[in-house]
Amino acid sequence: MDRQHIGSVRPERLRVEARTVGDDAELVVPVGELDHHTAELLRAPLDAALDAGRVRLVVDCAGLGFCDSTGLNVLLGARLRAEAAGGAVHLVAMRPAVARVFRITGAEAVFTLHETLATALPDSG
Amino acid sequence: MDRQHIGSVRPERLRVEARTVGDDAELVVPVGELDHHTAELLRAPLDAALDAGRVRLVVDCAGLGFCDSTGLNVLLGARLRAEAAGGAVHLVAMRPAVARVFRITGAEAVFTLHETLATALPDSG
Amino acid sequence: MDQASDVLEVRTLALGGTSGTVPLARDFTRTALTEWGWLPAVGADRRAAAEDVLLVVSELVTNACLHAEGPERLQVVRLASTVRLEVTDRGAGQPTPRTPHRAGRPGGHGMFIVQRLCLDWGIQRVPGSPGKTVWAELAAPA
Amino acid sequence: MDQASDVLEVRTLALGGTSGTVPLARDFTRTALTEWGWLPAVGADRRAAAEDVLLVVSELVTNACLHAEGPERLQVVRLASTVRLEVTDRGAGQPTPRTPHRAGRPGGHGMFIVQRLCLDWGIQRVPGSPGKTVWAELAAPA
Ligand SMILES: Nc1ncnc2c1ncn2[C@@H]1O[C@H](COP(=O)(O)OP(=O)(O)O)[C@@H](O)[C@H]1O
Ligand SMILES: Nc1ncnc2c1ncn2[C@@H]1O[C@H](COP(=O)(O)OP(=O)(O)O)[C@@H](O)[C@H]1O
Repeated sequence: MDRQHIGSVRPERLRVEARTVGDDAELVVPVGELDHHTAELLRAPLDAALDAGRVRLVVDCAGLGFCDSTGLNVLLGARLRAEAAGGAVHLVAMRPAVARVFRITGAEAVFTLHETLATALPDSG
Repeated sequence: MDRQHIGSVRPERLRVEARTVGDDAELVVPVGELDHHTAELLRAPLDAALDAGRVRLVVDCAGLGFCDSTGLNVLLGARLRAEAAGGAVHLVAMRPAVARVFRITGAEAVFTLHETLATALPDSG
Repeated sequence: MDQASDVLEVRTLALGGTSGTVPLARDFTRTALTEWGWLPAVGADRRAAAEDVLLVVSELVTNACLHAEGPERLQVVRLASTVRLEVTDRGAGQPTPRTPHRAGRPGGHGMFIVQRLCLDWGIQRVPGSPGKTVWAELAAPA
Repeated sequence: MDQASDVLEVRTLALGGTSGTVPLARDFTRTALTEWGWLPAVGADRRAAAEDVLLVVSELVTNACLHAEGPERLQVVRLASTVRLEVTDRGAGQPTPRTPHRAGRPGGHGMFIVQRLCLDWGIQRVPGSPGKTVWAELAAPA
């Protein structure tokens, strides 16, 4: 047996999963509500991907039920870093309540929006 | 001032909202995860609607991220009561993970499935 | 809120000392909107009206956390054709929408959103006591 | 699990005494699947494979709550091409898929789902000690 892990869990209002796709893309999937109390859970994997040189950040928002300006700030921060490194932030399948925040602030203009994952992931996917 | 309400809240893994639509329909919207620990939160409004003679139960599943056999049992129980009273249970916009439970158990055959709310609500909506 | 007679109901949530105040404030407000028949919403416009209220609550309570030593109380006031949100905090200073608003950069979006979504907003202080109440009013769905 | 050498990792969650064990067990398993690269899933098939594991965990832990005086422990075992779930409970009796399975009626769906989604499942007992372990094994995504 290679590894042993005795663990515990704490339920969160936001869960975030992340995985590398191809050479330079990171798929990040936040599920739940993104706000002041959960923003770090999304910021950490985005920053880790950028630190590792993965500058195509694909955020699957299909499970994101809420996002306020704090969540927006996390994505805008990641976008500044990604673009400085020649990459971009792709937002996929936003629900209406979340899309509204991006629309009224004008932030939607600085992201690449997709309806489905298929167009957001790199071809090698 | 008519009413004063000093309150508190407890975060849940499932939130359920309900409202009457027209004469005999109830729109019920569960958001979150439906299982052993949250099933009563859905059963209560379904039973209350049936008790009040509203036998067209429209369950908007767009925000339902998880449902296991316990959740299925709640909906199957409501369906028996609704059909006995000449009504039905309409399930709207199920996500893939939830639709899968209904498909593998064969339960999908006893519900009326809809892609959007528009066709599920009564015309008066 | 010109006329006290407009007030149909006041709901009060104590926030001082609790953790996770921002989602708590949204949950509390969502429950109010549900009991007032705003939710579940039939139709996209009505749903957006409710979601706007939850978004403004989130912005005001977050600002109290970030800029004003924490929120003390949320009041959700039902008026004849509007809903009024009041967040009382313990801090000096006051919300000041940042100008210019820069869509592509982090920061300064909270009060921009409040201004965009609300009919009106403002600040109330009680002379001699610390802290303040930031209020915002949104239209009820037609 | 024919060969102990197949076992790549064992994760253990104590469940006795905690409340809300069913979602806890899913969260714990989801974290394991994430760290093993099953999640986030690229593509519908891979996502369904992960969701099946979470569904089976939910069914087994719920059965331990309903029929066996509560779950004591969940083990999630990573094997070369499968994942094995083991739920230890304190109760007598044993899971028995109800026959006939009736799609339209409440009850009897839990073990039907486990049978449908798993390569194999079974029960282990330690002679002389109460309770048992119900295990189920699912294929890893290709
Ligand atoms: N409750 C408050 N108390 C004191 N100052 C506040 C409060 N809310 C907002 N502010 C001030 O108004 C500014 C603008 O707020 P906002 O538009 O929400 O953007 P941000 O929080 O990103 O700075 C804040 O930077 C802060 O200086
Ligand atoms: N862990 C367990 N311990 C003892 N009996 C069990 C256990 N799990 C299931 N059973 C038995 O197997 C039956 C079938 O289980 P299941 O298919 O999950 O349906 P349900 O829980 O709806 O009865 C249960 O009614 C119960 O008698």
